[in-house]
Amino acid sequence: MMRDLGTGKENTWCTGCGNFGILNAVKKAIGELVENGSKLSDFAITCGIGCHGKIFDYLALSGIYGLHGRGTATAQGMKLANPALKVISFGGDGDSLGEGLEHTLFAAKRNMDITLILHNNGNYGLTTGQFSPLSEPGYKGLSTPLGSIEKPFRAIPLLLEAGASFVARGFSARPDHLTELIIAALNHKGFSFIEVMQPCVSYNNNYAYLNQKVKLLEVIPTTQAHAIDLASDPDHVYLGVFSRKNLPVYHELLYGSANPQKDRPDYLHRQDILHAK
Amino acid sequence: MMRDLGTGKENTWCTGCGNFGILNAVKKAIGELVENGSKLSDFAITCGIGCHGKIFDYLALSGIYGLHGRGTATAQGMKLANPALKVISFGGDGDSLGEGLEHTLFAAKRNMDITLILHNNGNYGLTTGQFSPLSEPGYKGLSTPLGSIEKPFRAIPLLLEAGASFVARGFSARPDHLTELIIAALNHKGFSFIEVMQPCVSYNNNYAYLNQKVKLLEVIPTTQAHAIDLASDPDHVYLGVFSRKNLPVYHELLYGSANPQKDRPDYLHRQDILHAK
Amino acid sequence: MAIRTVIIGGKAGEGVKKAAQVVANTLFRQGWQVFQADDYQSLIKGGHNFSSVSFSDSEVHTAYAKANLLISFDQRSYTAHSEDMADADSLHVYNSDMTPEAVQEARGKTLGLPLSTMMKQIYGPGGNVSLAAVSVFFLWMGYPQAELEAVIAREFKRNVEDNISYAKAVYQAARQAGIGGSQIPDSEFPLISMEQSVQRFTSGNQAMALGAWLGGLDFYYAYPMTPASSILHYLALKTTTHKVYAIHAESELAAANMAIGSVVSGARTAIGSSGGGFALMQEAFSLAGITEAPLLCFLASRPGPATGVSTYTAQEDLPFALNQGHGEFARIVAAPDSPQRAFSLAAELLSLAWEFQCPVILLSDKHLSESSQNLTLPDEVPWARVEQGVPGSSYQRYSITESGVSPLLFPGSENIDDNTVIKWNSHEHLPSGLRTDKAEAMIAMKDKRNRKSPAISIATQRHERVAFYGEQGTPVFAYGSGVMELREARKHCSKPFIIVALIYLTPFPSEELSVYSGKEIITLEHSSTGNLDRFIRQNLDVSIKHSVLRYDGRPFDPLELAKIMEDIL
Amino acid sequence: MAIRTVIIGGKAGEGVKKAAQVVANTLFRQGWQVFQADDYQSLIKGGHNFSSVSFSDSEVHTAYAKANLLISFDQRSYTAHSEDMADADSLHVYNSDMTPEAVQEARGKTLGLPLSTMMKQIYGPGGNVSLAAVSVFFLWMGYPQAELEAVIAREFKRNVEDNISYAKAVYQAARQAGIGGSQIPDSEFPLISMEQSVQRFTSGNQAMALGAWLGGLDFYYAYPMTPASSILHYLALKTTTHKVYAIHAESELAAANMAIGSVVSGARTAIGSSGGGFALMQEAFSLAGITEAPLLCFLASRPGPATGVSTYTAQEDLPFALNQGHGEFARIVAAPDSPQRAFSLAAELLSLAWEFQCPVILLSDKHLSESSQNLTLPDEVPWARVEQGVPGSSYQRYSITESGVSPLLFPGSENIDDNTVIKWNSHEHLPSGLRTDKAEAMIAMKDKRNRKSPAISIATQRHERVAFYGEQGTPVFAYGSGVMELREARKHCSKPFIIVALIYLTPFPSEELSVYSGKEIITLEHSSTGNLDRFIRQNLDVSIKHSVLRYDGRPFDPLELAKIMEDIL
Ligand SMILES: Cc1ncc(C[n+]2csc(CCOP(=O)(O)OP(=O)(O)O)c2C)c(N)n1
Ligand SMILES: Cc1ncc(C[n+]2csc(CCOP(=O)(O)OP(=O)(O)O)c2C)c(N)n1
Ligand code: SF4
Ligand code: SF4
Ligand SMILES: [Mg+2]
Ligand SMILES: [Mg+2]
Repeated sequence: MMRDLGTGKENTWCTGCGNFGILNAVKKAIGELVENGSKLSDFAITCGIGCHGKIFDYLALSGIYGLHGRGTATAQGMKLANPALKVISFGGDGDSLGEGLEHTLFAAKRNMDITLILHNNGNYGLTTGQFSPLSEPGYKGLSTPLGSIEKPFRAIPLLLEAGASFVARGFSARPDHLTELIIAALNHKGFSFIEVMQPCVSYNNNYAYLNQKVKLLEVIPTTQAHAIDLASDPDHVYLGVFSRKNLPVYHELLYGSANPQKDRPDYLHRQDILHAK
Repeated sequence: MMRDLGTGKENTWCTGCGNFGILNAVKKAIGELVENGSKLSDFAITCGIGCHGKIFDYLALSGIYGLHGRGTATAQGMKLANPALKVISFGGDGDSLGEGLEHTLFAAKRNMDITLILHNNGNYGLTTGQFSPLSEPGYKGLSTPLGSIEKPFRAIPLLLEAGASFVARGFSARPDHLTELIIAALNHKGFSFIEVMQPCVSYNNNYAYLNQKVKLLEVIPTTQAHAIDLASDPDHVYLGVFSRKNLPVYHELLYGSANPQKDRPDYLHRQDILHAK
Repeated sequence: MAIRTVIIGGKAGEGVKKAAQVVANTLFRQGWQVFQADDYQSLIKGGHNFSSVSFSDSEVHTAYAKANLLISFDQRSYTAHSEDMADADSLHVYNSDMTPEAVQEARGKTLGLPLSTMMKQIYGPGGNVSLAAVSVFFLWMGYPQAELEAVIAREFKRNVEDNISYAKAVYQAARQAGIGGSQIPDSEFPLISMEQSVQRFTSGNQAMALGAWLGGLDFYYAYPMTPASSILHYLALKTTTHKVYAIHAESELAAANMAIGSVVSGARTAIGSSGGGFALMQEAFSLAGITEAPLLCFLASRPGPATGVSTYTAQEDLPFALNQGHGEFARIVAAPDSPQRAFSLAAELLSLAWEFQCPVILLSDKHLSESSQNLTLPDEVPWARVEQGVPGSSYQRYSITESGVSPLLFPGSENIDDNTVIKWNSHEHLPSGLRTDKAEAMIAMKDKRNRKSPAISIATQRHERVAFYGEQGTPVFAYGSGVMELREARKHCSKPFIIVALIYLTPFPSEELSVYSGKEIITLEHSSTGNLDRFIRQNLDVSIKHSVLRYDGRPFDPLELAKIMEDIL
Repeated sequence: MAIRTVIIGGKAGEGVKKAAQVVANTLFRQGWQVFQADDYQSLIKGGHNFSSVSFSDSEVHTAYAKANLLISFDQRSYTAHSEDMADADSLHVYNSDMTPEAVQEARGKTLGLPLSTMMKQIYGPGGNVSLAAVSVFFLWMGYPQAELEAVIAREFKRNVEDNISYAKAVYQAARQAGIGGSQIPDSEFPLISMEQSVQRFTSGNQAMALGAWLGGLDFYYAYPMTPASSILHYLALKTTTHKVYAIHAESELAAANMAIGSVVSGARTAIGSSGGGFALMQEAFSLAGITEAPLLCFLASRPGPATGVSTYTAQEDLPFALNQGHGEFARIVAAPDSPQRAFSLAAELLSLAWEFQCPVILLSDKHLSESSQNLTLPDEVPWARVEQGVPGSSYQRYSITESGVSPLLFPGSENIDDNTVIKWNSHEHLPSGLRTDKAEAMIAMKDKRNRKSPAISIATQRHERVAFYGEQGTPVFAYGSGVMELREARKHCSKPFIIVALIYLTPFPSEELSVYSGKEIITLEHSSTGNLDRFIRQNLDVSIKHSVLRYDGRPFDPLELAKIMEDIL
């Protein structure tokens, strides 16, 4: 049996936080993948700073607890140096679509073969609930006591436009469905993005809203325009895969099937190369 | 008659560079606006670093020659402190969609009432022609001697998705059309974005290609999906306005019709406010 | 008079800090000198938080670790603080629902009350255990129940009736258990009706925000980061009343570059962050240097490097703060030695920034930024004044002047005609603001900028650049909250020492400190490698007899520090 | 032997630098010691560029401002350099199409050739005027026309036939005008057939890139910024042959954080930029500090602040380089004193980074980074070795060790079993890599990291931390290209001085420099405020008699500097 993926570290998420659902789904997804032949030692994780980032401390997997906003940049570096790794980047909505928006979109553009799981709780949880790039207009937080005056980004359409080759949405309170999505994302070759609707009981408790609005996608939409429409449907929060495309991945375009970690030339080999005419 | 908008500074763009067309169109557009009642002293400009940025030195207008990638952030700050200003940010494709992508998209999201003119020359001109976020796959530059392995962003669809309320495309070799677009952008209330196709004779001389492919849009597309299709049509480089919407602007949501530069409370007034119960 | 301390401990989300604020505010309104410090973790609910409120009739400079009244809401708090009783008269009120087997403390008295059970009885589900702390405190102070009810009604707006019932129930239960009458002489309520217009009870961050605003601040750009976030939060709350605009930008890079844009348009502007966010503002800081943009920067430190320890205190960023931004340019770096000083210093620094058109850093640390203290509003603060240029076609943003300061004008302002062109530039530039790469022009503009430095050095002497606390004994150099800790420790130390509080760091206050040249000194700072030592040695010929270093994120307890000082003096 | 200098001037886009490279390479292949410096502006076509190639039979450390052979393609170059003739024998060949009324130079001979007309005759439109410089140079050196043709064919791949016709035509025209025979003794071609395997002609940037690679570099992440860009360009070119991956990221922030990701996966990784881009990498630099990520950082300076002057040289970033990143952590900062040193130092630093798991800065400046010189490949360079951990469930990334260094393992590498968990952390952490905010844990981990510093200080002594040039006279302290300038100036200075070249800056090489304690020294640097002075004074008890400061972006001419030194010695 696979070893426990927990670390035993005290969990400091609020009781009822949607992050628990994500943590469980990740554990289950990795469990299933390992059952189907993946090596546990080939998984590597990273994250930003925020409530979402604490998942790093609760998962007994290798990786790096990164900087706020930079997790997906770090994830790319991890992948490039060892393409055998299955790299997961956990991001917050402030983290991945605010501070680190650029890295998110470039990872998508490059079709970097990593997975970004976005913990969309519609606010900056850890820094006490300020508005985020995905908060609704009027959202009141400590930095917007009169209500936010910005429109939110639409995560899925934005990622689609940037070039993400696998785009999905899950809900932390539908852990089985989310588990499936995570498995599909990790099996996808290319940049995979899952927006997880993650209620924040302390600052943005939208369980009721989500439970009422969520609806499963029946099929993968065939056009990007249709995917965008469904993703931004005002009446439903569609869950499922919005897009999945097979496209060349960055690391293979860079060095084919080589593995820089395993194939690095040693000192003598470098001396030879240096002196080769 | 309006004073000369030139500064007399030696122009160091390459002969034939598309930037000349942009410079002339800007001058003409401002000339027309001033003729129609705008005050020259109400224009303020900023830019990033790159060949595009040199336009700052050739325009006798107030403003700040900013940092690479940050011009559009700076432009927002200029506007917020004095909403009477008409603020233009000149950006390069490396500048505004690479280093500064985040600021570009947030300015659009906020519908900040400024104008971003993107000098799209498909490379980093000033640093000797490296590939840019808008370069085609296979583009060979000094940082990609084997050809770029990234897909380009699509500037217009991306800006539309981010929330830009005025989105257009011009061509530096169609200065009259470009002038009209700039006038329309400056008259637009909200975030206006013009992608200017700007051939770079030194590193990306696409005059022939563009001259063959450009086509004027007949009407403003009525849906975003249609605008995106037209903007990314593989057979044509459509020129014109892709989208124009009237939406609330950030500074008015922040402080209504106030003007922080003109209405700032003086010291005594602040003392009163401080001691008011 | 004696100093007394109330400590409240519980889980995040239980309202520990809020209860302490109500306690502190009540004391403040009654005329006490109060200091509140909050110890909390980077989490929203659970964990272990505690807040300490120390008060006396003379100024209290930091909080004490040992309590006269300790209130704990849960088992973890009970255990964590069971040794933290000040003396045999001290009282520990705990939640007997959470701590079934309370042991007798080392010293002091204990009283278990079924705070959760009582809460359930009154509220059903939910409820606010923190009110219990307020009730116990009121009783302990000998304040009447009516006052308690009024305060509860004013301070806890949600669920007022249940709140009052619960507060009363706890008050009664505690009284029945024998707590009562005042423990503190002269604590009748209200002792003094505070003149609210000259006294406030504010945190360091609130003080510096308000001080900067009074000195002319119009815009504040930031991205939240503990312990700087509350500057943003506080100013955002003041938008309507104070006409100050606090913008939460998409990143620190955005904040800093937006800020410089606002400066170009003439707004008095500040930015703020902690070390990690400040690191991201480096390039813009350097931009402020070359463009000569007056920009006030708040840097509130926490333990580093990188994300470090988000909610604790440190002074690790000194070298970083002193050497910000690539390239050479004039700047000012100063550190307040109390929340009180933070108020005036923020105004001073904003004013200096505009007088000399340079970036300025106000360096603080979590303990100073987030702790609260009585603030006496000064009669006056400096006001950020601008050397105005003459509009017209001959105006040059970077005109070469004797002083190095070039007069300013702002685009779109009323006095500007159409021929005035105001060009700021991130490249090296000519007086016109147009870019240059010519050797002579580079030298001329660098020399112009460098000429400001000696003038800045002189101008800062208008202000108290170094504060001295004490008359005799070994000089102990410190800055920021190190000074607060030393001032409080001095009260308990039998051996004399003078606290030399460095307020202005750059320019270095050589004039004030020259008397120490050749002398032996002691230093104190929250750093593991002795940054302050290196900084002082670089600027002053002293021999450092002892360096008191602390780097566990926690402030010193004054009594503990007093002992350390007695050992080394 | 005498040192001779060829200067070529013209517009950007005319191939000035390329022609100078061909000249320099030809001399190099013939066995000369050569130094090439390029002066160019931030523009792609037009303006005024010039390249200087100085050569001799012994090492040349920097280029000379006065030419023995001057070739100018346009009027601006003609005028700009008309005073730049070394002596009466010097020759100025100019384009008479561009400079119709050439005046006789102050000294030397002039020869106008209709370079543009001849070009038009041969190429029609287009053409490459820079070949003319190569032709004139060949003739001036007395090299046969056949060699010229071979070199032109090899070096200019486009339009080979026209190129050869043009080069020949210029060669003939110049010969007819009376230039001929060799001006230089022993310049028959080829004088020495260079052993290409131990000698290269490389720029400082190429040398450091290649040196780092030989020392184990696998990945390089950067965003282009002059004068660091050519590291990226050079390594990108080597992808296939050298198995090194050079990634042009979306920004410096991305580059630095991607780099740390690659380090986590076990790749020897470097990043590089100039001041402005480096400023953006601060937070990641601090991340490398707390995560103990071995990260090699190239910082190539140019005049600042902010965008500053993009294509010129400066040493303004010293304090910035020494104090990077918020928080406290061990690091190494070193500056090569020649392109030659850049090669070995880059390998040394990469090796030290991995030995001590800390970030390392290689500080250079535009003059050193972009100028080219003969490079002799050392027999050996240090190889970045890793202290390997033992896989298994008890592995801890941050195990507390005596040395402060915790053994490393990499996810997904062959020896890793499924129970091995390798956790790096940007927060303060436990040995396991899990986050902590506990006081004792904070102290323990900081102490562990700090323990590395003394060991680093000892380890760096394996290498030449300070180089001394000269045997007697006043010590002149310098670093980076300041050392190169002084070494060349020393050849012409009648008064003796010893150059004390600081290579390692952090840790400060106190051991090597203690002999200067209490002594008088001179300093030289490219800064306007005396950064090096402050740095030395902070670390060494010396009195600085004189500081030679230059801050106009230009390197010193050795003869000019020799005069300055004679004045102040
Ligand atoms: C550079 C930097 N800026 C700011 C912070 C402070 N900070 C920590 S978490 C966070 C936002 C968290 O929001 P989000 O990414 O949505 O995560 P959540 O807590 O909601 O899961 C911020 C601003 C930081 N750690 N680093
Ligand atoms: C922080 C920073 N990084 C890098 C640079 C160097 N740099 C100057 S311009 C430029 C790219 C220019 O490309 P683009 O924005 O497309 O402008 P163009 O020259 O093509 O008009 C770069 C990388 C810089 N000035 N600042
Ligand atoms: S604050 Fe919100 S996101 Fe953070 S742990 Fe609590 S419920 Fe979850
Ligand atoms: S390099 Fe390209 S963009 Fe730059 S000035 Fe020349 S043609 Fe224009
Ligand atoms: Mg969030
Ligand atoms: Mg470009």
